[in-house]
Amino acid sequence: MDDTSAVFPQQIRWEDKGTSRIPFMAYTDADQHRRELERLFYRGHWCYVGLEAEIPEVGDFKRTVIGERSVIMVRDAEDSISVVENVCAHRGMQFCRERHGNRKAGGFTCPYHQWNYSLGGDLQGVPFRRGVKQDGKVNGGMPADFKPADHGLNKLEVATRGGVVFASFDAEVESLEDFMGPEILGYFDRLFNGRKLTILGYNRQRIPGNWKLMQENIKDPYHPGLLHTWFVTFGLWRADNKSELKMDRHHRHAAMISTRGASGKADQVTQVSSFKESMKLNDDRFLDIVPEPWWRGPTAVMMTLFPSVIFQQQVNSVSTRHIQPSGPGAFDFVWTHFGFEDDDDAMTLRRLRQANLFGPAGFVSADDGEVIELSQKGFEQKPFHRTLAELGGREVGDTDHMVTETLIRGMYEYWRKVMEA
Amino acid sequence: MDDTSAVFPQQIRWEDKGTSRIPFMAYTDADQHRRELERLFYRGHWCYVGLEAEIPEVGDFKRTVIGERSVIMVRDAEDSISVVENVCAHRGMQFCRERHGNRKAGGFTCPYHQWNYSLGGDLQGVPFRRGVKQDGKVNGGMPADFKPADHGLNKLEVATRGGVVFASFDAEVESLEDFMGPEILGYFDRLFNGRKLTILGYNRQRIPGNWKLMQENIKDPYHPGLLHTWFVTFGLWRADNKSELKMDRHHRHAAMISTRGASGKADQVTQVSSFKESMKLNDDRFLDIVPEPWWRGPTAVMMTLFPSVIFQQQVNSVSTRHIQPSGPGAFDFVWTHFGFEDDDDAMTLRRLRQANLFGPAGFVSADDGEVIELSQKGFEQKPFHRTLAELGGREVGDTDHMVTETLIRGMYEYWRKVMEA
Amino acid sequence: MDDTSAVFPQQIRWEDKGTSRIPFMAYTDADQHRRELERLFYRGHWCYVGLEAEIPEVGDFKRTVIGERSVIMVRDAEDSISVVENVCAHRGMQFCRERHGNRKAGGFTCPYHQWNYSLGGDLQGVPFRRGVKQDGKVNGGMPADFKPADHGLNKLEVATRGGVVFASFDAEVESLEDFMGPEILGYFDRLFNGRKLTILGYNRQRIPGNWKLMQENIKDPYHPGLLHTWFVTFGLWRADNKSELKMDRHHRHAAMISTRGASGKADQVTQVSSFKESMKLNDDRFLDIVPEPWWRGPTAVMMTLFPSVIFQQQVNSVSTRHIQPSGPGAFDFVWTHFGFEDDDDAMTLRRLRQANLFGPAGFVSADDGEVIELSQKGFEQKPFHRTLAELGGREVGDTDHMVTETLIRGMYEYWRKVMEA
Amino acid sequence: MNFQDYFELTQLYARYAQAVSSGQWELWPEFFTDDCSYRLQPRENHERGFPLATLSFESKGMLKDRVYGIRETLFHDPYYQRHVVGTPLVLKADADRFECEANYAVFRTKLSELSSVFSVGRYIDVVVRTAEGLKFASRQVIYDSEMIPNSVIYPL
Amino acid sequence: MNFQDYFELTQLYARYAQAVSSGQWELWPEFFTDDCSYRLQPRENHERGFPLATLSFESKGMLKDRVYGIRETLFHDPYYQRHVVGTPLVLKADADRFECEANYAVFRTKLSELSSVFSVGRYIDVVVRTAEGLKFASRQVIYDSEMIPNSVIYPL
Amino acid sequence: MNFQDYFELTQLYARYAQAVSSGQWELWPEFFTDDCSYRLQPRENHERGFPLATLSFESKGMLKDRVYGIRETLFHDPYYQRHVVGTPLVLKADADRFECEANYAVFRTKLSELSSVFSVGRYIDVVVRTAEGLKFASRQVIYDSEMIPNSVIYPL
Ligand code: FES
Ligand code: FES
Ligand code: FES
Ligand SMILES: [Fe+3]
Ligand SMILES: [Fe+3]
Ligand SMILES: [Fe+3]
Repeated sequence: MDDTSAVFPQQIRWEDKGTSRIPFMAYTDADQHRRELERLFYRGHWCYVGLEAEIPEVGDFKRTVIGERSVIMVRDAEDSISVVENVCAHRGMQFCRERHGNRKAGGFTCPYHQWNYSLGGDLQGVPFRRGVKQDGKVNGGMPADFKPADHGLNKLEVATRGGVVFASFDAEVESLEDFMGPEILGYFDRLFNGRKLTILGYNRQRIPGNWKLMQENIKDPYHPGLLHTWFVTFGLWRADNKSELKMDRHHRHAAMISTRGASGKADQVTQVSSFKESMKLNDDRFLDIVPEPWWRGPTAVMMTLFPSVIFQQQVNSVSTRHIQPSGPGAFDFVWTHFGFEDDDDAMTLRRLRQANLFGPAGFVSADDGEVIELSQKGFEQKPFHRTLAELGGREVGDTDHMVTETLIRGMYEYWRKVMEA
Repeated sequence: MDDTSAVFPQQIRWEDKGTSRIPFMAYTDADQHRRELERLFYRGHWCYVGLEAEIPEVGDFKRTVIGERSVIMVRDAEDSISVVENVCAHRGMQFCRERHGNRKAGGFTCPYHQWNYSLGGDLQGVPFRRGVKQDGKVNGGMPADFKPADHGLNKLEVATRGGVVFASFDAEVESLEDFMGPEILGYFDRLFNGRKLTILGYNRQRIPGNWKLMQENIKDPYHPGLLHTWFVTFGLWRADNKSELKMDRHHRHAAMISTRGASGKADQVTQVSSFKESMKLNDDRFLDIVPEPWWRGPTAVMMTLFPSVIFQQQVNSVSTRHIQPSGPGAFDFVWTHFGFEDDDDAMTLRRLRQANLFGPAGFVSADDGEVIELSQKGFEQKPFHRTLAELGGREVGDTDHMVTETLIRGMYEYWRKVMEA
Repeated sequence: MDDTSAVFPQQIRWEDKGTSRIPFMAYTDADQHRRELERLFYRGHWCYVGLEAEIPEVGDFKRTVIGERSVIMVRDAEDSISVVENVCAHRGMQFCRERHGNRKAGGFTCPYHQWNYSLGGDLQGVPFRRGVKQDGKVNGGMPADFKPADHGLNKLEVATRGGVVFASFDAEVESLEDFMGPEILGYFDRLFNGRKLTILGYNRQRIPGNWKLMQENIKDPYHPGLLHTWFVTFGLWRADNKSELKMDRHHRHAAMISTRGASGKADQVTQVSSFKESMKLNDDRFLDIVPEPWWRGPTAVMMTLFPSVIFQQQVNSVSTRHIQPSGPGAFDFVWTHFGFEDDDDAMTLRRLRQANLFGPAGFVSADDGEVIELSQKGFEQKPFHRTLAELGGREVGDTDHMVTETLIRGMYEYWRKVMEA
Repeated sequence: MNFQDYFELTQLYARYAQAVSSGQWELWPEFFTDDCSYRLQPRENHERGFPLATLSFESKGMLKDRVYGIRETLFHDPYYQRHVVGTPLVLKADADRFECEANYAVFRTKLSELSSVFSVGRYIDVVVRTAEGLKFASRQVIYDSEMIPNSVIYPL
Repeated sequence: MNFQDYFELTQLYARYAQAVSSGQWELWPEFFTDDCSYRLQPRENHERGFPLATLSFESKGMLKDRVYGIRETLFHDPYYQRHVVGTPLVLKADADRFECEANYAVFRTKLSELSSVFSVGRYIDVVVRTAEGLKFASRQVIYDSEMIPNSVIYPL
Repeated sequence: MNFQDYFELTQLYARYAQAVSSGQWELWPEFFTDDCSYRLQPRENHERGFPLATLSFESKGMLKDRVYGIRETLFHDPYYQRHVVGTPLVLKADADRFECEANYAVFRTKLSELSSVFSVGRYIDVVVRTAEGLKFASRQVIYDSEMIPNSVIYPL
């Protein structure tokens, strides 16, 4: 269209050097989305693929996604974890269709022409590679210079820590620890402190909004008190909560750490209009909260690991939330709820009950998906416009309170650095 | 693709300076569609948003669309009508979800962070604007230089006449009266002569064709006699009907004025092969037509107000038809049937019965949607081709008959002027 | 996006001059797809439209598709076959909606304004062409210089042979016989040897993969033994089958000719791991195969006529398979099963029983659709990559065996020649 | 409610669903009494109290006129429709009169296309016993499907 | 099984389908016993033996809390939903207790949008006779619909 | 028709719908008599009198061969399917033989995808009483769904 367009700009435009006013086009442009996939998901970053507990036995695999590329996380013959791209080296078929299973016997075989790969992705079988002998003559086969070693599956870099598995398409990617940075790593280790994890199950939702909006949502520490009335009413969010916000040095990752105010009735300390005096639970087992020693203080720590995952601890409910983009306007959001090997039945039941608060139907999560969908709608109708993320100023930095959008500004500071390079 | 393409041209191409041969690409190209939104819907034009009767009380609102942008028509505290864009000034959420309701108490509140706006769109509440005092320290809040006045909702220009509400994103738009021009205004005032309107209800359809095809359909005065057999059979369309076609000076708007021939049996005067001799109604209450004084002659006046609305008077059935584009290949078509405050029950029943002829299932309207869908299919399969709208010549001008496509040529004369500027 | 993109290249890139490594972008790019439509379907090629037996009587028509353009195959007044484009010359409506029928009476009429065309596509009626006389004055009508002869339907070139009908938008297209070339023509005439055909019925499926993948699938002679276990188990595919692969001189068309090995139990001669020893049919009427004299040896001949059709003879099951693209990522695949006038009831029943093996649910065809869908998924996730079609070397040529992907390389040799011109 | 009545009622609903999925539109008016009411109305108008219906017929004659329109005058792109209807909820059962409701889903299939959801909603019915068996004295089709996919030609 | 029981059972299913399609969410808890179990669970978790449910309620009180949440605290884009449910398959029938299963399809319609398939799956139920008629002692909603279209707000 | 027969008939339909939605394909042939006929045919062929069916089986053995094919030889992208079937319309009822029709909708859900309409159409059945209860002597599945979404692997 014409370059003079005021409503539909050709190029994304920032008002200033800062990132407190985010152009709506950061969420809507298709070419830019592909660039995000390449620079944020496929290069220079570790992306979440799953939990070791999902593939306990040799040969166990789980099919998942990095960005928009299908990959397989598998426990290989050496009992270590490999991640391979789910694309056959022969003629490109996305050969693995089950989403989980065991391939100890026989490794991976592509159904189209039965090329066979080891669990680690090495090509180990090519039918008719040396042709077929018929009437004393050898027909067909692969060229003499065909080297199976050159035609394995695409093998990703893999890093595991505390039972969590990350992978990267980028052979040059820094170490997982450097990627997280010491601050974030500390909170990561708090949650994944080496105990064996137990899988409680999955929830899956497709949210029709840009994937970054979910990162923002969890980097937006004060919306719970405003959007999620239940949090307030339950005293899970109170204005006198002790709170801290911490980031890695790139400001791409963050941790929201909060500790419930010890004293006072919620309605005395909340300043939030969303508080509903009248509300009483008919059955308060939703809120049977029991502190756990490993918390070491904080009752809730929400970690955003850029770009692909969120780690949730909300009182007794712990889960990973996997972000799987699907174009600029949608992403799949996969929840894996888990527990720990030493949980007793009561604790497991507790985690499962509190799970009612979260996920695609959760009392305090369903509406996050809704506001994301509606934010995307707003962006699409006037792409020339921008958001205003200036609560707590226009700067970026750690804070000891929640009344700020600094984490969002931090994320876009990093985003601009990478995307404008 | 390559520039030498014969089947899929890079650019729209007109055969000549005229507009009797409209390139199929006028209906199919996505970039051009965005330019249409900007130049025809968002700049320099008044677009239909609704009827005052839809929001009689202070605080009443109706959510609707201009082009592809969500807006809210609301009766504000001063009992006058405001139209604001449905995008929150904070982080862009399309905050209003109900399609109608009343917000007298509290104005509009965005659920995400509870920014609150007056009915007129002024920002009047920002949670934590001044931060939160904790342990004697003030945390967060908006920057000191934050001016709520700069962050209200986007307010549109509004014009109302005869109970009909129009709005424009363009502060420089001419007056509604100049926009319509005297001729069209006359017919507009004939229908909306100051009487209070009563809402009878809505019909909504999504038509998979370019939005301009609906304007063409109503600027195509002779197709009813050919496509809509019922019109002919009912004597609603007869070759001896007195007919006039009138346009504004830009040739963008038009009125089709027709008066049923007084005498003769339909089959004597019709020359239309579509006439079905055999047809008899089993129940002719569909056609219980009673002339109304305000008609002042014409039994049917169809007005096309470019680009967004059609005003229908077909004997006793009156409605507005709102055109809401959705990409180059589809549009939503919203019918609001109404009556007048002084209608007695018999007249209301009459309008409702005649409504069977119109709308998404109407005896003489359902097929308009069908031919539009199939025209779009034709355009998409050979974008290098063009239509032939030469009935009544290749010129543009008012006529005293219906045997012409002059109104279509007129609309594209205007379209070229604006789009090629 | 940025030109330095490694994952999402701007342009398709081949590794070398050969065609043994096909870039995934050959299957995914939208602009290139339009160029394929223009250069492969609309110019220089004969495309399949149907069988004469589908329109036995004068006025019989069948609506079908060439590339992505709707056309009508009709038996005209002279009892010869015409093919016209299904787009009205007036204002472009895709006027013909029935998929089959008879228009002997009245020819084709577009419902919108009743322009009427002869079966051959000549414009023969335009309502109000000369205007309407009213009060002694003639109103409207088409311009004096309007020539109906200039405004007929778009008439395609037509060629029929052996009861099969082809058409082309290209007036300069070579003869059908030259288009096929002598080798392919021979096998074509073997199947369509002049006997009257009888239509047994249709199957229709939409396959979410690039249309070329279906050509490849039938040019891939060794996958049946690997993917289609039943073929092997049934002895329909055996490693000792006599087999030949033949192409036209452009290497765009091909024939896969195979003759079942006379002796030995399948499991002795097959070298295919997909063979399932255990398998026994509970009801072997699926495999009641009776050789037919016209086979003259081969038990199966699969012909790929580029770009639009596949002709199947698998033992007693004969069908045409029509490829109808729908964007780069999908195509409709229409199966027409037929028989011959001299079939007795037993043979007809046999063909119908064997039809269980083929089509969208067929024991040995359903999985072809599946692997095509999953190949497309693989291509889309890493467009910078390429396939490896090097079985039987990197050259192109006819063979006397099936252990090769030479036909695929041949097709892309031709594709590059045409697409890179 | 006795079995015989229940059986006849469920069969009436099943037969209607078959008839309007069959393409034999002539069958449709015969499910109704002469002075029947048939209304196709958006849920919005129904719940907001607006009288407008998308189609509003007040006699079997009007239904026959509709069938004639479908057959003879209403140009349209032909399609298949398929009704899947839930068990009728019997709200009131007299000897010869039943008030029922049922949820329905109608799927549309155009030639050479995939099937899609066309209309979903609720029937609000009054069924009466006549010499020719059970008939609809009134059938209101209140549809959720806000945006009609272009047009409704055939009876729902 | 006698007709009266069968009739009441089918009417229970039909009434539930109407209620959860009506927008009157208050009706929903009344279909259950006080100590009922209601679980909305993906087929994956169900078949793989994972205990997690999308929603898992253990009492009528929890259902009422859910209704309150829908009404008062859960912000969402409003939508219509429409349940079309197959005939219940009666697996076990005692005098006052029935074990049943039924397939369901739920369609969602947002304002000014087309209708679409929202959730399909299976009900696994225990129905008991109470003073107020048949009620669900347990209703498991096991859904095929892998990917939830954003969120589930209203009861399925 | 008496209640017992009607009950058994509706349960047969319900049980079939459950079975073919369960993934336990082995259950499927057991709904049929040994010399049954099962045909999956496009409405077009059915109405135009073309004999071709998408699948045409002439014995329970063939159904078992199909199940074997699904399990062992037919590569496919796995999916869930869910049948929602309307009340059977009983066209003819003898003591031990029933001619029925029913409309159906089948929904497909692929792993990590939304659910979608897979196939809609009509069952045309002959049901007979056997020692093992009611069975299908013949089941014709006549589908409206013109364009099959790639392929049909599991029984409809
Ligand atoms: S594509 Fe995988 S083996 Fe051929
Ligand atoms: S987006 Fe509206 S208040 Fe934050
Ligand atoms: S478009 Fe065909 S007659 Fe006008
Ligand atoms: Fe939240
Ligand atoms: Fe019209
Ligand atoms: Fe194959």
